[in-house]
Amino acid sequence: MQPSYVPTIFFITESEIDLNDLLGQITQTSTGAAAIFTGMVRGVTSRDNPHETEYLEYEAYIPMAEEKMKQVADEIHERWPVIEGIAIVQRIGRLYPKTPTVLIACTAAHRDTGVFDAARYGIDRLKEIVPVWKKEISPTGELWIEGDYIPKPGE
Amino acid sequence: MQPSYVPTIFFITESEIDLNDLLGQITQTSTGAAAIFTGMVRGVTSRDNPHETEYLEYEAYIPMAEEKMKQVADEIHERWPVIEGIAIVQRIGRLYPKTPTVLIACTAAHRDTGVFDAARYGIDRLKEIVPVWKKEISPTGELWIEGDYIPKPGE
Amino acid sequence: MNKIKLLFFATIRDRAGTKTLELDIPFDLTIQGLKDKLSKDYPNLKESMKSVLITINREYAFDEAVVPANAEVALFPPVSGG
Amino acid sequence: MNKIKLLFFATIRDRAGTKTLELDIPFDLTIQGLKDKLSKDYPNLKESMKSVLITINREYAFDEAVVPANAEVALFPPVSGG
Repeated sequence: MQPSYVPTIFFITESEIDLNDLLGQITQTSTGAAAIFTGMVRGVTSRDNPHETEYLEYEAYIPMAEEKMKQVADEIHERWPVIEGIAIVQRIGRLYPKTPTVLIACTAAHRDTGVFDAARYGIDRLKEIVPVWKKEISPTGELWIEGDYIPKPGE
Repeated sequence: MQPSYVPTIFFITESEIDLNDLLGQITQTSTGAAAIFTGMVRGVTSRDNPHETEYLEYEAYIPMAEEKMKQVADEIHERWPVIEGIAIVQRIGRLYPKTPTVLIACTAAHRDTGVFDAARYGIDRLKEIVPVWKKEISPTGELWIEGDYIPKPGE
Repeated sequence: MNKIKLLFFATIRDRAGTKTLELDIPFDLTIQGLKDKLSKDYPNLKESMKSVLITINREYAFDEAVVPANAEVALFPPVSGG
Repeated sequence: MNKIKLLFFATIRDRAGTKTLELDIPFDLTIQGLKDKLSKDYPNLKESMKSVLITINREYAFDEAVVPANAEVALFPPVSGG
């Protein structure tokens, strides 16, 4: 059954991401389960090209990023109509290792409703279409990290 | 590559579950992704037997519950050796609708490492073998909620 | 006699009317034997013994297991945490 | 002439040396035409025009699209947030 009201939160911020607060905002009386994804800055990367990171510098095309975050939330809700609440937050600015940089949280009445898949879909889509970029500052220099997804018409 | 040190947190508590704090405790320098599950008390349930809940009263066989939470963490680590940190927390006592009652969080270097599946496995296993029970207090009376899993020898 | 400690939880505790019980049992008593004894001595628990989970020293135990010396034995319904 | 606003981000901004640019373009200019014009007028951007993503009024736009009046046009590399 589709909930009548779906709290949807999406914003770019320079402040700390408060998981307790965001979870509270997307919890309804009918909510029994939440799946939350957060990404953090890695100080040490082992896979692919092993390296160290001093910090990441994030920037966003803010108004479009917030519109595309809303689109990701709409896509989640369309694919998983039982989702009761969605929060999508991207932090920008200079962010050091171990700092949470992004959060996707989805709530539902029960845990076997696709709530994990919905959160997974959310972070994958954010990394495809939300205009945010990061520059990596390492002991050996600076490097813009570029994605590889080319949005299709209508995305 | 298996991380050399795996922060593992597991406890029964009567206090609020602090997601920010727990996430921080299982984040290492090599961590880039976290999947977190939380369960909350539903005030209104629509599925199966629709009803309202005033509050739930949780109790645990505490020392065994904490041993079994450690076992769940060990099982997660055995199945997903790339997991870098695990937190498993069950809150007990009188808990009202919208309150988080349980948390399972798993961290890894990257999000495509099974970190979502690991968290999902963790909550499923907790509901099978960790000795915690809840009594539901509704406008029409009290009812112990019973699970249906019978542990096998060695579990 | 083997002095053991029983712990009851949830519905089982409600029916037993107590959280704990100290019991003297023969050294060769199995879990099945313990269940039979409890059903006989505490009629309120008889119905519960059909679906009860039992642990010995915090590990799940089954009918054929012999209760060891000074064991902590817990009896409870299938768990429902989360 | 159609006065549009260009926004540059990440590597494209670094190469352009500016965050924004106001530009007068013909009313029938397409995204492809805009890329050609920028490659010609700003040689630093020529290489970037091969893999650039472009949005018109915050929606992804493609080579054949005609740039509408007073458009906000952004140019950036594939996104890498998270």
